[in-house]
Amino acid sequence: MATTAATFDQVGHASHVDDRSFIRKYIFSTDHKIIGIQFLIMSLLFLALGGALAMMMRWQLGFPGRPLPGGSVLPETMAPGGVLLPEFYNSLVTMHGTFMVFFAIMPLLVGVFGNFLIPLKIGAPDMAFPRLNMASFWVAVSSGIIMLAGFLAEGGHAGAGWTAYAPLSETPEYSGVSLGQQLWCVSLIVLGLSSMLGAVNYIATVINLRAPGMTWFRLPLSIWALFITAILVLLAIPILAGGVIMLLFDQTIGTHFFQPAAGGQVLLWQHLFWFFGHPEVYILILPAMGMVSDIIANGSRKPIFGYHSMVFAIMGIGFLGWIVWGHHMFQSGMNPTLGQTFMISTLLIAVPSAIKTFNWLGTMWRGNLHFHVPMMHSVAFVAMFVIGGLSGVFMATTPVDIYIHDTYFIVAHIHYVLFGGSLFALFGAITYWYPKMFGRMMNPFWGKVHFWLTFVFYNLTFFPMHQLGLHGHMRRLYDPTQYEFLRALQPINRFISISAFLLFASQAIFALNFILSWFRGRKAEANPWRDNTLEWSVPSPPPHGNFAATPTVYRGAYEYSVPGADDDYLPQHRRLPTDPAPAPQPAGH
Amino acid sequence: MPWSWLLPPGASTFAGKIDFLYYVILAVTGIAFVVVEAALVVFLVKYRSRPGRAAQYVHGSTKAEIVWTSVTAVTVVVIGLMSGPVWNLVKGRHSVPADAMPLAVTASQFEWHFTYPGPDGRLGTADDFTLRNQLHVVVNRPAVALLRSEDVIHSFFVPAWRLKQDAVPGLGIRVWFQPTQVGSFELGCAELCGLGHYRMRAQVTVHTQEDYDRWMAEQQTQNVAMR
Amino acid sequence: MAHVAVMEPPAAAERGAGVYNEKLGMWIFLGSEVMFFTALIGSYIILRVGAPGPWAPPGVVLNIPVTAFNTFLLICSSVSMVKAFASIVDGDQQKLKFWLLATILCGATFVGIQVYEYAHLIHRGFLPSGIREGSELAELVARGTLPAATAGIYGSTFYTMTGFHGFHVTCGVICMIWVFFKALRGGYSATDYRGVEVIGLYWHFVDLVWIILFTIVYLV
Amino acid sequence: MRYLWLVPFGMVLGVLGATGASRQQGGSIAGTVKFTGAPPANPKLDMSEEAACKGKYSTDPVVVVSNGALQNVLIYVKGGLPAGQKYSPPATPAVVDQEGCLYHPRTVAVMVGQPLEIRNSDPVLHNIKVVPKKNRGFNISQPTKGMKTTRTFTVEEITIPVQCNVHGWMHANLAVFAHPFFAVSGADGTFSIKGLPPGKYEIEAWHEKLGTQTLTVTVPAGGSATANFTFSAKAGG
Repeated sequence: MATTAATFDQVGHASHVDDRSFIRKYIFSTDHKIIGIQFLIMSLLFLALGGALAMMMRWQLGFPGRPLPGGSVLPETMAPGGVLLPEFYNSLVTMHGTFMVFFAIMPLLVGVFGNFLIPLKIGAPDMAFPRLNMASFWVAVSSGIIMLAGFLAEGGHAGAGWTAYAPLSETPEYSGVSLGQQLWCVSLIVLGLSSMLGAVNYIATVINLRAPGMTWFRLPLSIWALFITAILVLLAIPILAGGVIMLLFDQTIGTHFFQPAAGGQVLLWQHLFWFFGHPEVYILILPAMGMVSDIIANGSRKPIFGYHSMVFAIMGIGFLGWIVWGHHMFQSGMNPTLGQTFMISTLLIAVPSAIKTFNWLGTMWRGNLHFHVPMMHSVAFVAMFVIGGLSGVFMATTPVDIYIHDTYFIVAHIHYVLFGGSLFALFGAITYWYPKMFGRMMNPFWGKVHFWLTFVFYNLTFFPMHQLGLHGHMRRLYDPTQYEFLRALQPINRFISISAFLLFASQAIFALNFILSWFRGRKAEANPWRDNTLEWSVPSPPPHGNFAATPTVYRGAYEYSVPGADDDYLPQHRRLPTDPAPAPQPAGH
Repeated sequence: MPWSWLLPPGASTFAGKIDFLYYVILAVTGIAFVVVEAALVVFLVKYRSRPGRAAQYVHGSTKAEIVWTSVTAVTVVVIGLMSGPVWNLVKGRHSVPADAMPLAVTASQFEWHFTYPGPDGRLGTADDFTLRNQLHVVVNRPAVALLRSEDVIHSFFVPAWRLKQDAVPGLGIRVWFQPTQVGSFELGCAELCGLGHYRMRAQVTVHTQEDYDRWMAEQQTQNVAMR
Repeated sequence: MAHVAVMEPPAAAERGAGVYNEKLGMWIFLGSEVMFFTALIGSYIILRVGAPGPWAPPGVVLNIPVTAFNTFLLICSSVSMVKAFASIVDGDQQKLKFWLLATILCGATFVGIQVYEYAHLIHRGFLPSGIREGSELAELVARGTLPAATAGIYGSTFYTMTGFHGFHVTCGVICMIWVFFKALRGGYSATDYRGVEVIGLYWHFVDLVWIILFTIVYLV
Repeated sequence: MRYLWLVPFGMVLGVLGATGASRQQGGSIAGTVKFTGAPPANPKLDMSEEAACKGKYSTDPVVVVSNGALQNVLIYVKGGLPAGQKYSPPATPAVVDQEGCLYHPRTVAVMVGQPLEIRNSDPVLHNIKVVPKKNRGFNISQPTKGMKTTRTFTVEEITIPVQCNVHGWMHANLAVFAHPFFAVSGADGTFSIKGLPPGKYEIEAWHEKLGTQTLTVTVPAGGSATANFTFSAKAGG
């Protein structure tokens, strides 16, 4: 039955009755779409938690030593009388970074959209290994629970930064933290297992399960980005696991990997961490770039500009990510000659980044721009990524990095890439694929209100951090007013804090829009954005098994505004009279 | 002033060179920023959807790809080539001047200990003495500090000198500097080192040579009294 | 005909890796494993090259003959794994069961000898934290046969690397027992031997890692 | 009926008397710790970089001698107590105050389970780092003036160093006892240990720099014994 099915727009509904029990359908589901939604809910909760931790930090920085409003509910080991303790502040710094990187942005990009989009966009009924996929999610949940449990640990949660630099991280005598840091290590090892299972799945699925006609260079850029990302996850996460295992063993069974007194090396941890950490940075941005490419082409009603260069730029970024880790360690005492090498390789990242930026501009050039909410977020992504990318040139340059390393300039940079970049892309992507996930549209009016408030307060929060850094404001300071030269900068700190509170408050609009649309949103048709890719050829939400019959693909993903076509989009699976007949498929399928 | 993109005044021989590089990059990235964001805004307005408007069906331009790839590559390589010598001057293993005054800096949670060579100008002799959180140096005279840490990683950071170097347990790292201005400056720890990180601050005093000699003599009498 | 197709790439697909999913998945997973052992072995090399003194001479702490025998066992198990695979490709159920059992026994003996080795080493005073004071090995340190400065990282790296390898072998043996039970029930045939082939890939990888570890940890 | 209000007090006293009977009725040990010879010079403190404490103290009070009396000596019953006897800890906390960037008192002792209250009277950050060998350690901060933290200990341990890393010179000595028979010599060198059942005891005096001395004393029923210690610059180290 498969051979003739794929020539009409709405590939039929699932032919079989879905008789799975509630638990098999929604809790221990092996359906990639349900797993994607499960990841979405989990990571949005962690995103909110990470944001709340940041608000507490900003309170202390804006109003040092004043009791946090409502902070008296916190136990005395965190904030006696509502005043945050320095050790708790350090835990906030650490856990904000840890939650945002490992439990919010990474699962949002890879766990949610990797799961949800890959099979749908390549025309597969599910992942190559659905049960491993389910395991991946529940392992991630247990990892999150272990990480949360650290807050209850005696001595407080891990407080050595999300980078957990040894020996501060592994020596309770120096940090006052013991169990918290050990739970942090265990949690990341468990999470690594989850990510690895996911990565194996994504890679195998993209390689083996593409629908007929879905050649490599017809893949949507989001799939290319997720595919390269999965390779980075696959190869980078075990490095982190190895390092964290050593860190954990140093704390628990008495090994000496990072203890110089017994022959260990302190910088070894940094090398391991950043050898993982820099590919990780691209894990956190590449899928965003891919999804933004899809949305911008759709919003511009125009083929993506320079598809092949975009693909090669993704590969280039993925490759360069492996040879630049030393730029995190310019001031660490590493051999200065290595510093020169890492500077050049780091600066070269500007090349694929520029290719991507100019191609997005090229896509919009002479387009027919529709500013739906996902498009607004995607345009903001481009605008903010430009700032984040350009500010990267400053610290890639070793001499300038001497001055701005470990200052708020770095904080500004990372947030322009991870918030201005990844998170804007995610808001766009969630709004874009929400109808496919839940069968309903998110409210566009409140979507736009949320976008503008976020865009304004986001910039008011993070842009002044550049100035703080340029005046030498160090990172991770509990109370900057201890320094005379920073006291003059306190008005900026206060301004940033107030902007941050407003930014955080604005996210309530998104949360409400997300929750209410689930029940009350306008019912979505199969293809509300008039997009070309395969997921829009099936109902919203797609049935279990996705496609009633395996679709056949005739062209790339970005055929918008084709001259002579009756509409301004031309889906990948629509067979035109000029297209060759689909290849006959073997029987038995 | 705090809101500006200008750097605060520098006070060492490195400051001018690093600041110059910073301004070069600021100019280059500033131009790139304005060009890209302006183009973006223009496109958003000019190509917004209106009745009767249709997008142009183009898939890209090899010429344009070559142009922006090579322009970017050349720019960053030039920036890299400009930076190399400055980096070598500050951090290169062989760039420490031979006549630099030796100092030993030991960082520990959450204090800086500065060991001075005493009047004989050499470390490791009987007239060495150590002060807590007070760094005294001579203007226009190079000094080289052997940076050590007793416990965790700290970072020696004097913003006015544009100098930063981590102090790593198990390593002795030589870092040199030559102040160009007399006065009082602040030294901070730039690497999270525990709950007292935010207070790991030291006072830097840059003396004229005469001033320094006088101060050194005072320290000697105090030291003798202590013994 | 469907039972033939399981050993082929998913038939509806665009040309992919040319192998069925499970085999492809195992290859990808082994890529991840390579990086994991790279982290451990790379750290060992960095620590050893940058060590604050000479490394312990081979054979003083570790018993090379016993481990050499253990290495031989593991190599044998790889051979028997190949035999098991070849048997099922020919459709020979009896030989498959025999060779799988041989592989399991070799692997389990390897783990057993390693556990015995650990117990013996700990008894002699070799711990992950270094040399225990007052132990048999501490006397060697006092006599200067064993360098004291690097004893700590020697123990750390030895136990971490061999321990994680042992963990992998254990996982392999458990999976192999599962495969064996499936083989007992006739779960494999000349047209579908996926489980045997996939576990075989893993087993050869673990064997290869051990040969590297044996060389750099015991012999050098 | 005028004194009826005394009844509850009497009841409380009765209960206290019953529980602490052996201690109330027991004997006591009292004595003086003396120092002979010229006391060693204490190290100078350089607090010039700490505005809050600058000028308050100029030396580190390691060996404090006034009129031949030695302060901050920990005296405790080392041997001779009935085996297996359990003592309940007092509810009143022992207090260590941080003032002028020094610990007051410098040597403090608590019973297992007795709260140790650490106060900060300085408008500046102190951290309290306690690294015991048998008990659970901690490293906590008190960033503002007036903060109080209370901790208890579970195992006898003599002694535990207490340290502030913000002010590297700040050291105190903490001792945790399983019994209540310990004291620290005051400014006049005197101490007393009360409530001991009659018997023969080994008494140890501990000083952080001058080392330990041991005496054996016999406490008569209901009576008191004397234990005088004399340290000199040469003893211990």
